[in-house]
Amino acid sequence: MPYSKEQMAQRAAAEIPEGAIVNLGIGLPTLVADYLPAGHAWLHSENGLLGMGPFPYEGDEDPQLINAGKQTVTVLPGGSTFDSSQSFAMIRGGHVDLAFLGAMQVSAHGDLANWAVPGGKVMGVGGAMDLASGCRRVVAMMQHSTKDGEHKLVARCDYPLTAARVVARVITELGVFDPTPEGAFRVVELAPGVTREQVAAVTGAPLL
Amino acid sequence: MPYSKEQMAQRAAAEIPEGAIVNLGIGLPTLVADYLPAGHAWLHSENGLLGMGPFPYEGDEDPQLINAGKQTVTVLPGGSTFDSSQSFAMIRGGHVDLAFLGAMQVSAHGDLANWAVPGGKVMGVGGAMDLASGCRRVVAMMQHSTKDGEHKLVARCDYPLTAARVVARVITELGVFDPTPEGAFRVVELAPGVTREQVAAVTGAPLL
Amino acid sequence: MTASSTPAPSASGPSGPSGPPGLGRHRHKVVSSVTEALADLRDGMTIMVGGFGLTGNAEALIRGVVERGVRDLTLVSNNAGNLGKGLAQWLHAGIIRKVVCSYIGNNDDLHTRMASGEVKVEITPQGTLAERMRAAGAGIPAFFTPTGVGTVIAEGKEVREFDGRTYLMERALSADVALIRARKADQFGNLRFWRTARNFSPVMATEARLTIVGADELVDNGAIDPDDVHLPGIYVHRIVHVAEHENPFEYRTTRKRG
Amino acid sequence: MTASSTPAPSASGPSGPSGPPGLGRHRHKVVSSVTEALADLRDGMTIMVGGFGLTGNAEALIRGVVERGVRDLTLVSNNAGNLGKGLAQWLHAGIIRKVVCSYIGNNDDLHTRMASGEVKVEITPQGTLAERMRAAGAGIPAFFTPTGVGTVIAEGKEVREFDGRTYLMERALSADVALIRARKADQFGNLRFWRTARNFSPVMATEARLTIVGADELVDNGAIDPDDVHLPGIYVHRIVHVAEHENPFEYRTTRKRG
Repeated sequence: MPYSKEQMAQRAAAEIPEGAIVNLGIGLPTLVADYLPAGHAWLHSENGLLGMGPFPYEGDEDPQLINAGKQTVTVLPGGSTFDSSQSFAMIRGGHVDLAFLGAMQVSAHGDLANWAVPGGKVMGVGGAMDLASGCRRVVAMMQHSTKDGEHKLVARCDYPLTAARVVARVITELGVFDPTPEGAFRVVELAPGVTREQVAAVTGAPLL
Repeated sequence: MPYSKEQMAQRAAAEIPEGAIVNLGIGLPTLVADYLPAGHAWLHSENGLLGMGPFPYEGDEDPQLINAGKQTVTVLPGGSTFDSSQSFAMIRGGHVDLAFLGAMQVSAHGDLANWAVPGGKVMGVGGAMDLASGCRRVVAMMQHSTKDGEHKLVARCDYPLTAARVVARVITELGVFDPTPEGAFRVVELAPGVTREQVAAVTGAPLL
Repeated sequence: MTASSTPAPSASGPSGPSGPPGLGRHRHKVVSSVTEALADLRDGMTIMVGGFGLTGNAEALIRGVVERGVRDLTLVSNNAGNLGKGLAQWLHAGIIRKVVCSYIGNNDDLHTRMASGEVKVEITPQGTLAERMRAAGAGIPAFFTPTGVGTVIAEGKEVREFDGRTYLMERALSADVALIRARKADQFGNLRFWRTARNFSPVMATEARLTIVGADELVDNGAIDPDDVHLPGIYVHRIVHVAEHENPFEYRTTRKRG
Repeated sequence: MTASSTPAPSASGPSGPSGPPGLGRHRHKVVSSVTEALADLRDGMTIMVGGFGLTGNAEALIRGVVERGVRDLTLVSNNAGNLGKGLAQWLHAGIIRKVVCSYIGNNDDLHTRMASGEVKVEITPQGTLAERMRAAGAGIPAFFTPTGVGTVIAEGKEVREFDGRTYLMERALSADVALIRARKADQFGNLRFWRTARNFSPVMATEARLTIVGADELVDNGAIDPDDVHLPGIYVHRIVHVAEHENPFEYRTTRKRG
């Protein structure tokens, strides 16, 4: 049975060693925070916050304390605020250990496409390219196929790239897969009851 | 009668418009502060201080509050402290209006040599190159000749350069002189009783 | 001995009501109205505006620019308003010719004007945007970054390898004017910001030729300890006290007390 | 569902007594002695040390390095001690092979060893030194600056024109270890500095693979307001509380009360 979104988030949380600095992208990655024990890791938000806490209690919302998704959040003891150039210096300088990013396509070499659909509305790239190029380890979280059944784990991305050869690991509802220099996805684990054959049928690149 | 050092400092102070940000180099330029009315200008010290005040009263010295000459100083209301990269971003980004720098040689094109004597002990360059290249206006303060009677206002510097074509004005004991693109010193004013001929005799480049 | 004259003003730096152009800009920065603060704005200027989405916006200054009546502006901002608020007012007023930003998202005001060709949009990665500003403020004309290598962002840019990794060369980005909001300002323009309202404001201030601050609170020099200044006043040229703020929420998310 | 394993540690980042190498370095940073703080130092390392002259020196850590017994060090510091104090102790102990600094002045300990060839010295303009560190910390391998154009500093460096002005290309500068002093540290390593003792310490912390802090005062997380942090703990790896300081004066200048 494939992972639910919550199980994907829980599985992603297990990737995070104690004492890591972690940036969670917008969307699915945001759920990862719900599965982190208190004090386990430090959440970085690229709009200028390290030590991000959970959503505020009702009535405590501060419109000037938000995450990169513009949601109201809190700051934990030991947290700090800083400007955008400092925040991206952290990201681009390799000081953020792990980024969990949503993805439209990931290639078997680790190329990431997550910011634009060919011919679609231009949404802008935000901090995605900086996070993908700068963080020490990038984990993509995505559905294994599009709603129309097209492959999203592919031999080569045909969507505009976010960054080349940066994704270390992909978490989908079918399991966990690592891009490799050989251009194949290594099967790290499968969701309960999911078979290699099922995965191979919906993956646009060889499995290892 | 040539200017005394104190008169040179006083003359230099008259170069400073109200509301300017000013960096005073080590040595003679340090004296300029004595001739600035309170609140007239803001003194920047490249070790990380803006709004530098006078020396502390006896007993108030703080070994962690110093100027770039490593002398104990104070900080005025409205002052701020910051790190070296921020401090030099101010200098290099053109935010410091005026630098007064000591000089060994200044050429008639405005080249500055103030950090090393050929064959002499290597003292290091400190912030001199950054100040000379980055500040919006550079004023050199120096004796007109060496103790051995050699020219210091020259057609071309033979001492190692600090920066090329940066000096806007030179203040010596004989007067005030501006380097020009034509490679001559324009006489802005002469110390009382000093003649053009006297200056010409001790200047290694034409006068305008 | 008399001083012949004060030095000639340098070519750079805009003039203004509170001082001569050039070298002596750091006095009498506090003005009494938004109108006065924005007096030096001109058609065709490049204006940077702090804020991340609707957080940290200099709301009164943004409104004031519309009232000022300038147009053909190039706007540099991480976003360009959202939900019809903030910089969306400039889009509604039709005074923007071009936007340089990192993210559009569901800003339909901008999508519509991009589609019609009324407004040109240049997308820059958010970190590259911040770093280009920081470079301009620090006197660096160009630098190398891995962000954008192998993507459309690299098109037309110089690519170069250092120690086996490939980088793009990015150029500094400066503006005529920066409009920013601070929580607290003293008379010299030393600023403090609040939480994530800080974002792009300090770095924009470092590279604009004229930095205008809307300050929630105005205090005397000395009221901010030297070690507690977020942005030194050397980067600030006009200050106006703004007492009222909308402070809109973009996505108000909470948890239940439990 | 069970997690298969935590990810393999990345290649970068030194190991240490307080955590595994790699991605999870930000826990248990506070150690109980200088000896423990310096346990990862090795012969031949490049070590950056904060301070401007004798101000802001991490005195206990500087002494500790001599006691640790490492040698053949490359020292990066604005000065290299003075008046026989501070980093002059490393010169006396003969553990430095090379110094990268901006200023020597009347540091006779260094002059003597330069003259004898015992220590190589590389002079870098002070602002270029700070900017090279900042670049390394921010992932920028190279940048352009006007400082040093037309001087000996330009020798062997690429020169390039942008918009009619000539610039040098300077490379990022990083170190194995940074030793810095802070006035206050919390358990995560958020730091505050005091007055001009800040100088190079924050920027060195951003680019060293291992940043070790000697803190005058150690407080709980939360004791420093998020807006009041000078250097976020992301840049800090070891913290030791140091209660006693010499805090020498280099030039004690005063005025009379009047």
